[in-house]
Amino acid sequence: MQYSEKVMDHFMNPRNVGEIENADGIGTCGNPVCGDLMTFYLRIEPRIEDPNKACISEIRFKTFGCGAAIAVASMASEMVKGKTLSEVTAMSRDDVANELDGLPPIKMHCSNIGVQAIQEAVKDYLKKIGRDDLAGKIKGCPDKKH
Amino acid sequence: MQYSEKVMDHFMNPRNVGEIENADGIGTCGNPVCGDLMTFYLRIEPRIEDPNKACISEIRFKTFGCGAAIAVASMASEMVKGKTLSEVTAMSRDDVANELDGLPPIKMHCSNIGVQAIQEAVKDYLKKIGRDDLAGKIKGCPDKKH
Amino acid sequence: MEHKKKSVYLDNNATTPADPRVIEKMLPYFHETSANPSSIHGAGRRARDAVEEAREKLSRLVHCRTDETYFTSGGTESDNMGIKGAAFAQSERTKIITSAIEHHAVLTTCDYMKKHGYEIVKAPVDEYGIVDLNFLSRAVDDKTLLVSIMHANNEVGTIEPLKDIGEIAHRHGAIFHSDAVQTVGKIPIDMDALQVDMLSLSGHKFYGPKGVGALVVRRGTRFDPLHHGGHHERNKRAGTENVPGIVGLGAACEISMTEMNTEEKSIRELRDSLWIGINKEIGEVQLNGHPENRLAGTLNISVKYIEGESMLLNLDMHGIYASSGSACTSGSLEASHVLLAMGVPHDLAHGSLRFSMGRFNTKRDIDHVIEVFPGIVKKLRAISPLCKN
Amino acid sequence: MEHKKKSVYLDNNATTPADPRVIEKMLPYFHETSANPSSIHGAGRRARDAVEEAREKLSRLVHCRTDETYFTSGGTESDNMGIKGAAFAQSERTKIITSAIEHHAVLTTCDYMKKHGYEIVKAPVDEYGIVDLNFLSRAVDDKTLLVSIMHANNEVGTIEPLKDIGEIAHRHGAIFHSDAVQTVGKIPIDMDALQVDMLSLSGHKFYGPKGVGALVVRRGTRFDPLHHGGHHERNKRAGTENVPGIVGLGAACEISMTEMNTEEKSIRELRDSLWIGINKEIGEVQLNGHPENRLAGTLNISVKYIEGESMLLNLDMHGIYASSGSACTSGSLEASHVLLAMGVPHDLAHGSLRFSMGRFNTKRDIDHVIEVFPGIVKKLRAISPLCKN
Ligand SMILES: Cc1ncc(COP(=O)(O)O)c(C=O)c1O
Ligand SMILES: Cc1ncc(COP(=O)(O)O)c(C=O)c1O
Repeated sequence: MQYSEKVMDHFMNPRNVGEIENADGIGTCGNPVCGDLMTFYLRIEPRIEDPNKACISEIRFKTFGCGAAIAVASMASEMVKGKTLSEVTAMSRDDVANELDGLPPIKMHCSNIGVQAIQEAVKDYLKKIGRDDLAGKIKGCPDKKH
Repeated sequence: MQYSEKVMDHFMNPRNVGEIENADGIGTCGNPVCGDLMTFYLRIEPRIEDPNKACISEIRFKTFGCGAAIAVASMASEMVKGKTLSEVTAMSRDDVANELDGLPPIKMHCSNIGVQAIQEAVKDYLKKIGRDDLAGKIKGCPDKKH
Repeated sequence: MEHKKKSVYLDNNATTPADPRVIEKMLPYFHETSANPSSIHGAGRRARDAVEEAREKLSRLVHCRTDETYFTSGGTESDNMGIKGAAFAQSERTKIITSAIEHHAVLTTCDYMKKHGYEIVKAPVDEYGIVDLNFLSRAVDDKTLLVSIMHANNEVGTIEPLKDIGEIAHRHGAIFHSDAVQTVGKIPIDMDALQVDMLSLSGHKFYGPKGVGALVVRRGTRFDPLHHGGHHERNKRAGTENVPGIVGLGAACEISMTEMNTEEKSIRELRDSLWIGINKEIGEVQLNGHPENRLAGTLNISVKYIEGESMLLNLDMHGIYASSGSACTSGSLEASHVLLAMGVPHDLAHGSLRFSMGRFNTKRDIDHVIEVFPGIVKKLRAISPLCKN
Repeated sequence: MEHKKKSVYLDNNATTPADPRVIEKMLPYFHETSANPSSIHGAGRRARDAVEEAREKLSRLVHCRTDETYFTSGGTESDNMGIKGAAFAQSERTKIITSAIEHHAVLTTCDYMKKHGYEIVKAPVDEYGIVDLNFLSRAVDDKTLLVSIMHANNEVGTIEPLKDIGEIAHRHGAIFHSDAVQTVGKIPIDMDALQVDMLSLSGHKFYGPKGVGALVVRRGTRFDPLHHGGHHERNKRAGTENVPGIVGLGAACEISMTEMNTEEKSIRELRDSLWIGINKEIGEVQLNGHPENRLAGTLNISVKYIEGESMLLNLDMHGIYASSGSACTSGSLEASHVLLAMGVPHDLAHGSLRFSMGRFNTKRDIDHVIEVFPGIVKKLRAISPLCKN
């Protein structure tokens, strides 16, 4: 099992670590029982008429997990900054893995958890603003326990 | 598989090699099919009243076989020289093997063949002098093919 | 063992570097004195002598007869050969009893035997990793062909009470096999005293070469070969003998014989000073394994709120080489089956780290870890969502 | 290879001395760069890289993909793993076809399979040791799971027509395994062209180290592991990788790749000059094996009226190391099964001698044999009762 240089860089120097007080959306995926847990905090530029076009203005995360999990969280946080919610919703685990120059096959699930945790945070935001209709369309974290 | 020094000495410098013209007794045991064949030639000091007390005055042999076979033939020829026929008849394969400081277990049959070939020669002598009664008591080579 | 300056190898339970004295003994057998020990010529006889000399050294180390030793390619082969060999050599008994914390070489072999119709029972262990003797006493019966319990566990170092286990096995006529890969060369072993019928060992775990090991089988214990072929190893293990490897194994045995006692003490000191240092600098760390009854070189800890691999990789950046769980499973996603069997919660099992000390470690190695490790833990805890301070 | 002056090693089919260049490549992996390739730290990754580099060299040599190679402890293990593995991975087919002249690693494994209910058919060979293709064509059927025929015979050197055999096997969907222990590194091998699905090889037969080999299995060929345990070798061969051994095997592959052609020619010249010399000096000698289609280094002869071991021992006294039949059977009493299968009479089979030349032999070695050997034959014939002159 070998990590790419990009993975190692994001792992050793993770971007956007931390929490956001009174975040607009908070999402968690994974479970310490499985060895991976990520929580993302979002600050969102509202767009009342079409929330899917709202942008992520700030993002922070915390991760319990292996090297890949930390690198995925860091890379995903960089990727979604400034993106609209619909863009974030369309993201897949392969997008993050590719951006990291690949992940070992057995670590692909980390990439999954990362994307799902962010989408969970988006979902949280949409619910908070009363748009359960839109939130319902987002898969998010399968069982809140990955 | 390791041979003793004595085996190697008798193998490299076998004593009493050759044939005896008009030998008093000739005995063969073994079979080239099995990889070992020995022929012994005896000159015997006759003792008409009690042939079993007759002495072996000269012995020669020829051997096709492995190192142990050659050493056994050489050592056995040394051992029986001057012995009476009854002493020769009483000899066992262990006597020769012991005298050689032992033989590897899978080579013990060579010792057997050596003793049996000499006893075969004794038998031959006894028959030639008309003492089938005495010859019949000697085991010799089990089936002339060992 | 590493080229870079200041690299610190603390993964001796995964593999030990061969001792330079071992390598020196092996060297002539690669080329100058290379021959097949089955050949009857002079070169072959010298190779044969070298193999038999190594056999004597091995049998002195584990207190057995020379004709009870069978050289193999390592611990895994020995485990396979012992377990499968004992089972297939008979047909009356169908039950194999092992423990929940065995090495995969034993556990996967048992899974395979299960597919072949054998009943497999895994004895549980207590919080320190000691096999439950009461359970064993109840489980072993007249259908039991084999009890296979390791001598010391590779992850946590806990040493099992072999003698008691052997007695339970023999009460019902079962064969007692022990995977002693982690103990041979490190603590004294006496096959008779320990009541062991079959013992697996591996050269590269005690400063011998990789790719060579042995199964020791007490006289009278029947088993089928695993490798069929020529007449090597008294018809029980075919294949041209790995002469340099076997010579190296013998040399490793000889060195261990004379140095075991003093070495055990100095390694234990290193390990204890590491544990004291970590405990002083880092809060919320727990020791895994038996507090006293364990291998001198093994320190397995769980660091709360953070995960093992991320610690490993950070240590690696500082040239410190450790392990998280068994080397063989570190490529897997599952938390250590050993820690889980000991009742360690999943998150703490994921957060486990094994430092294993050996012959070539020094106090400076330990100091380097104590210097570097607290910072790593701090950094990882800072980004952990489980850590609320 | 020997210390005494003037010793001449002509037993390269039994084992070859490791090439000094191979040893040099292995050395760092015993201590300095020693680690378990399964470890994720830097030392582990360097060990992993070394293993994978060796894998590439091996796959270049036999023209296969890297993920088709499985490192083992040698030729015997590879043969066992291939034959048992292929058989146990399926349950529909029950017939295994092999030849009468296989190595014991194959024959004894087949005997074992017979005990497990498989039907074993041994194809005969002609006077040169070439497997009877007509027989094979008739024998292979839809119940046949495996055809196992060696690439070249270790005793007489005869090279088998693998391509034709592979076609026969595949016509009925059988797997084709070939024991190529004597050919890998000596003649070109292309798994595809030769139609081989499984190929066994052993390091110490082509100047690599003992105790390491490989089984090459083409994608899509199902087989069960022989050693169960950790996740090594894509779950097919458990056990800590023998890193120095594997590196040595890789180095041996690399050297063979570049030097095979010229080496083959010079070894053949040595061998032919030995045969010419013997023929000139000694009457009533016969060549065993195919006159052309055989390994360049193998010269197997039968000397009439005298026995092999006695010649060997005499040669040994002159520092000349040869063999009589297979090294593995020279401790046995039976005449070579290979020669008997070729129709050589028993006495001539007992009187056989194998000189096998290799990389480190010189013209002087050959001259020494030609100088010494006729006297030995003369001496032994003088005491032979079969010799009537
Ligand atoms: C307890 C135990 N058993 C068996 C093995 C397997 O030994 P090897 O890797 O030499 O096959 C190991 C190490 O890997 C071990 O620690
Ligand atoms: C043709 C052949 N197959 C298999 C083997 C067995 O190889 P190893 O001794 O490396 O196990 C040998 C040599 O001994 C051989 O010559």
